[in-house]
Amino acid sequence: MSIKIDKEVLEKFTCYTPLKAPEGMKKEEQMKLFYRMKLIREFDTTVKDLWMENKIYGLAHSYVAAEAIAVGTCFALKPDDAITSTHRGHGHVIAKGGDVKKMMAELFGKYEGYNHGKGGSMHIADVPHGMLGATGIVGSGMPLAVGSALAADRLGTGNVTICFHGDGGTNQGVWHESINMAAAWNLPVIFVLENNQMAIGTELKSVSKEVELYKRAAGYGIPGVQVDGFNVFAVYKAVKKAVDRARNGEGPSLIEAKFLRLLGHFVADDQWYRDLKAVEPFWKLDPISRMKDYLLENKIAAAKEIERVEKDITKEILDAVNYAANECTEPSVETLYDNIYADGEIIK
Amino acid sequence: MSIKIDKEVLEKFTCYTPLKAPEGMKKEEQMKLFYRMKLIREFDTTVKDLWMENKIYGLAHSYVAAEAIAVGTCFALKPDDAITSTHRGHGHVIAKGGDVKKMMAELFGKYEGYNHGKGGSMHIADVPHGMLGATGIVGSGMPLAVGSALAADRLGTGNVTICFHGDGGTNQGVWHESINMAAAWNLPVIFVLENNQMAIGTELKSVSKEVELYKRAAGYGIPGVQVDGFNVFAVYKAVKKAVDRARNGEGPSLIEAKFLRLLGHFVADDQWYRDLKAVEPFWKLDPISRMKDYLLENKIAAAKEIERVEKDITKEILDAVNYAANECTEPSVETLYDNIYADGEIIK
Amino acid sequence: MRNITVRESLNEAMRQEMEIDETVIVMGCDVAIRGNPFGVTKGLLRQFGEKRVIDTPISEAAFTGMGVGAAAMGLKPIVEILYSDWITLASDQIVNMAAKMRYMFGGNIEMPLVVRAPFGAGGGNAAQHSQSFENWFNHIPGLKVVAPITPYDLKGMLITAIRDKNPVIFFEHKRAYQMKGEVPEELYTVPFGKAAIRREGKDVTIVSYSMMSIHAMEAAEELAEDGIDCEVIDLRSILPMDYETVMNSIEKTNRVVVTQEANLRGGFAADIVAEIIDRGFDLLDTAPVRVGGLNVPMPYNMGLENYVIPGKETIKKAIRKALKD
Amino acid sequence: MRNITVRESLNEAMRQEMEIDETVIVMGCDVAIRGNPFGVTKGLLRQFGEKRVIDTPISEAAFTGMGVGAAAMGLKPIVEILYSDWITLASDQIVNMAAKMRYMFGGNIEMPLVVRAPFGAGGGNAAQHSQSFENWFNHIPGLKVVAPITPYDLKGMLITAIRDKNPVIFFEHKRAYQMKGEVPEELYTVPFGKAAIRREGKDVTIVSYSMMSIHAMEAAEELAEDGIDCEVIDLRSILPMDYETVMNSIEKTNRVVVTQEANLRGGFAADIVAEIIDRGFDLLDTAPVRVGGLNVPMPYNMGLENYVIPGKETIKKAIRKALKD
Ligand SMILES: Cc1ncc(C[n+]2csc(CCOP(=O)(O)OP(=O)(O)O)c2C)c(N)n1
Ligand SMILES: Cc1ncc(C[n+]2csc(CCOP(=O)(O)OP(=O)(O)O)c2C)c(N)n1
Ligand SMILES: [Mg+2]
Ligand SMILES: [Mg+2]
Repeated sequence: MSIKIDKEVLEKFTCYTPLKAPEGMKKEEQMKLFYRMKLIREFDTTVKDLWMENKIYGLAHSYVAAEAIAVGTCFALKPDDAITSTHRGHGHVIAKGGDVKKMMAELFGKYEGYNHGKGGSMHIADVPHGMLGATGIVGSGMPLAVGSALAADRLGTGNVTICFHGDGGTNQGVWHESINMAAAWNLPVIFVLENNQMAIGTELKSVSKEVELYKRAAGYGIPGVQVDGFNVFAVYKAVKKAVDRARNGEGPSLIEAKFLRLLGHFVADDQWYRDLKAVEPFWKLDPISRMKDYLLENKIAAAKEIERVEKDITKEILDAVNYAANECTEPSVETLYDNIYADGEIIK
Repeated sequence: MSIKIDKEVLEKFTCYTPLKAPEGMKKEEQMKLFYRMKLIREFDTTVKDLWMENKIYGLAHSYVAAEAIAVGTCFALKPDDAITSTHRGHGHVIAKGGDVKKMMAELFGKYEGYNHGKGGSMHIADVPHGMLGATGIVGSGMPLAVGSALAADRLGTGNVTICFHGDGGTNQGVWHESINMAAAWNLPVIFVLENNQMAIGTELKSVSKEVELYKRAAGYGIPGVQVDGFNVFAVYKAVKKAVDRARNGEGPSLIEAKFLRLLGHFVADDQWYRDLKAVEPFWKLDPISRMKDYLLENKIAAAKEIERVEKDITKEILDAVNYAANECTEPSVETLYDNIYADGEIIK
Repeated sequence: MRNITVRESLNEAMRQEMEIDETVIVMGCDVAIRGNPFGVTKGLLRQFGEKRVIDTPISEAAFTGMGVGAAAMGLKPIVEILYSDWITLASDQIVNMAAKMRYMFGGNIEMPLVVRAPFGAGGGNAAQHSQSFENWFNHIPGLKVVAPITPYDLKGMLITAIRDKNPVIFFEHKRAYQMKGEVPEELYTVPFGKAAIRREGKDVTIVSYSMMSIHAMEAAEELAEDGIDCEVIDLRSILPMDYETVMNSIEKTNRVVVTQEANLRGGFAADIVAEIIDRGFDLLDTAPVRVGGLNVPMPYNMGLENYVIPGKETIKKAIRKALKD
Repeated sequence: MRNITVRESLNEAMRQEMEIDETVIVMGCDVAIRGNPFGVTKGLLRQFGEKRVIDTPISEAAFTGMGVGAAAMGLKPIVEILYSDWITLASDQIVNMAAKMRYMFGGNIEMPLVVRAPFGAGGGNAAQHSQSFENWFNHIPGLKVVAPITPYDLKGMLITAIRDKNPVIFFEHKRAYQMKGEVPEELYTVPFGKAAIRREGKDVTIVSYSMMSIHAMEAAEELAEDGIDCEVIDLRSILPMDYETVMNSIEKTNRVVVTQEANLRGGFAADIVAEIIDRGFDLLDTAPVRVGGLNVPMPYNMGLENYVIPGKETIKKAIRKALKD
């Protein structure tokens, strides 16, 4: 029953590690990891359909295949810890404990959405849960994370901040500037690099000579590690260690969660520019199938139990769609100038 | 007679290496290195005086103490090779074979100056000699160098480009972006880092955790070396190797020429913010005294010969000042719109 | 003549110029393998190879700056900023280097750099993918700035831009890529600094560029039915700007509406109005009327977005205002 | 009241506000040990320590962005861009993040960020150390932009800026640091969006801000000897902008001169003229006259520089033009 990973894949994906829960992790916790990953998957699969049916619009990027990273990472956090996001933020919201209804409403552009219909997918944010917002400009969330860590440090909250970013983002100037500053001042921020080896249609190896990106950490005098980004436990363990360090005042770390983008860059991308045959075998590394397989094989959960979780998730997403499509309202033009400035101030 | 370097200094300045000419370097060549370094010294010493006397204005930064870097580097180049500069460009102009008269005229703001009085010290340029211009925005010359290397590669000129930059400049985003691109495409550019360990009043160690900056090169998959930046031969040798590599199509290198800023940040900076007692012993490393000492000790040149060179230099600079102050003219307002656009086009 | 799309006309301009000039290169995020996400640079990689059509890392500042350096040293780079909103990232290299180097350095270099900047709103792309910054660059001496809209002009002016020895910011409207028009097969140029009169009229002058020209024409056609005769000027070029054509028109109509898609405050329309005032205050029977986007970050919701972007109806209203008194 | 310099007034504003509000921090290149090269932040490090007064690496984009993140999470950062010419480097973080985050993110954050930006020309600092970009930021909804000039206003408005929950771009004129004026010792605020009438007059309105207010006053005093009675308005705040005071004045004078130091094309003066036209075309007896820098990169040569920057004489000429007819 166990998923077999092709030799060819393992040769190319040298950071593969088999799933293994950390010492002492409870069943409910493991099930929660599964639940969150699967919820992301279902959410983004649905979003793709909705987009293709013209029910939602704008630019929407799916978190499919990356679920283990957001979920593994956020599981190492306390509720008050913060995360910054990328253009691919749905997974970050869910992993941080956000509300799929409010997120779906936002994607429908509805007033009841997280951002009152002003942000959409690319700017999805759940600030009360510490999800400091997706951004459509690659790399622009980097200094935000450092600033959040600076605030935590100066205010003495003891919180850490996670800075999610992509391999494409590593070549933005602010990536470098941000990590250097965080390192110089030992700020409590962990840079989690979602290395799917692609930036839209550009392969990492064509734009960076050294593709083992974690190696850059040494230049800043901080720890850099690479982990199997399809493996939720591996991500969790690496992040946990870095979080403990950061909370201890020992400063930032760079964690490269390596995986491969399995779907298109954005929901409607058919990837004509890519050799999909070469991608196909990597589906065997799918973090959710692997997790399910692991749970079954190690008898952590029975097939029925998992099925029930899956069914609940399907319903949760259906409910969210129904809520967003039918129960929510379009923002009125009277709300147009709201929240440009604080405290209700309006400057036209 | 030989200059003795204090133990205390050597302990702090671990990259110290004694002067030793490369195998086969002729006397005239060694004398030329001395001449150019001394010419820079005399030029910038004079510029400081002129500034203090209100004869020149604006922001002028002296290349004193860094002479070995520009001179050692440019000696490894062919005339058609290019260099990009920083805000501290006088030394780069002279090292690349520029004309002190034209440079002095420019600092006086005269029409006969390199830039027709439009650029001044911070934008000194000698494009015909391959000195692509000083710039007042730290780091902004980095991508320029990469572009120059790209042009050389695409046009097949076989030329290399040197990118001078400071330790302060290494924390600009474009530093990172530029080196990554040059590495990815194996472009013929050498990044020469003038690490004087200071950026105005900010010490490198307070803004970067890892101060051995050459180590950053590994993150880009290119060679990185550190050399004694007070030692003209050491700089020359390291750059020569990198130039040969680059000309061979093997791509960029990072050379950290480490030294210490001995004077103020700009000509009128009295450095009240700095512990000058700690700087004092480093004057023993002065590249020009060391070179002179080396020439004498190894009987490469007699004291008289060196004196003559020094006298010639004094006269050369005096002539330049006289030329700039008395023989050159203020640019007329009719020239104001010249050279904003090419080919005489004027858009008011 | 053939009818081709804007996308094709731009593609053809680059292709044909690259065929006759080996120093022309194209670079930006995803311009090579994907032919840019809008398809504008499609096929260039296959024809010219990766030495001339370069997929860059996401390093807008440095790849634009690389264009600056390459332009200074003999190439003619066409750099693409996929959404002009992010030209912020490259603005230091454009404003403080490309625009000033020739001047600062005594006239010893040329800067034949083209920065292609797809701009404008539409489609629910929200606040970071919808902006129009043409007036930022209009403010910077040393640059040229153009924003043509017809397939004919886009091809001809892109060729002009490539051949120009100065840095040119080339604004293409993202919603125009599918629009079609007549475009000659051969290479030709359309000069900078010459506006086009799209429609002659005697009652009111509408000054427009890029997408607003389309809407101005729509407005003019509809108002014609009410007997209002609009003259529609498509500026095409922002810097240099053809005030001669504008003032000649106002001399005839004595009324003017100036349009832009960018949010109104701090925009180019204000500059045009102020210049019109300088040049012909006494020609004006009524106050010049500006049309522009509302002063808000662009909201995602498409209903709100439509409300923010000026269109045919906004322009009609402005024309009626200019005709009052 | 004490007479202190602009430098001291700004320093005092930061110091006093930091004393009562622990969340206020200061950061930028050389703001700590050196107290900024102009001396504006002198002594703050000693008093508040390196946790609150931070010498940053030369990373304008990221340290401004760090300010954005810190502001979102409870601090009140004052970020300094030593010469506003380089705000280009931070413009993405300011324009696409600070200005838009509250809006994009559904109103769930506040952004009490101050970006101090010393600006303006003088002293032969050439093309990259002399520019004035206020109209760039005036173009961006979500920002506030101010440019006060008297020591009194600078102190009061810097305190207002620090307490404001929105991002404020605070332009200080570099040539003003030595100027003196009366400044109360205690903490006080000067509101945004309220212009000051520096001189009442009935013949012509001069709209000015920052250094141009000084020159406008000089011009007004000299013209008073010729019997010309100028009303001089110091805007202080650019966004929000006090059109009420301006229009009230024009209602009286029916003539207006609008001044800026930035090069004229694409500048704020055009925006003001266009708004005046919108609000009171019929009030105007003559065309509004703009005064601005010449449209060139700033040359190093001080003779040329003086020719480029508008001063008292330029303003006097403009006033005489506005008074013609
Ligand atoms: C500054 C900037 N440049 C280019 C883009 C266009 N773009 C959007 S996503 C993307 C790829 C990002 O790659 P990566 O950071 O690896 O994230 P991934 O999409 O692979 O998750 C690009 C180039 C952008 N949004 N912002
Ligand atoms: C972008 C930018 N930020 C700040 C400055 C102010 N500044 C001028 S020189 C300098 C220090 C540069 O340090 P480094 O690169 O080490 O060169 P050095 O002066 O030591 O030779 C600074 C901060 C500037 N010119 N440009
Ligand atoms: Mg990626
Ligand atoms: Mg230095």
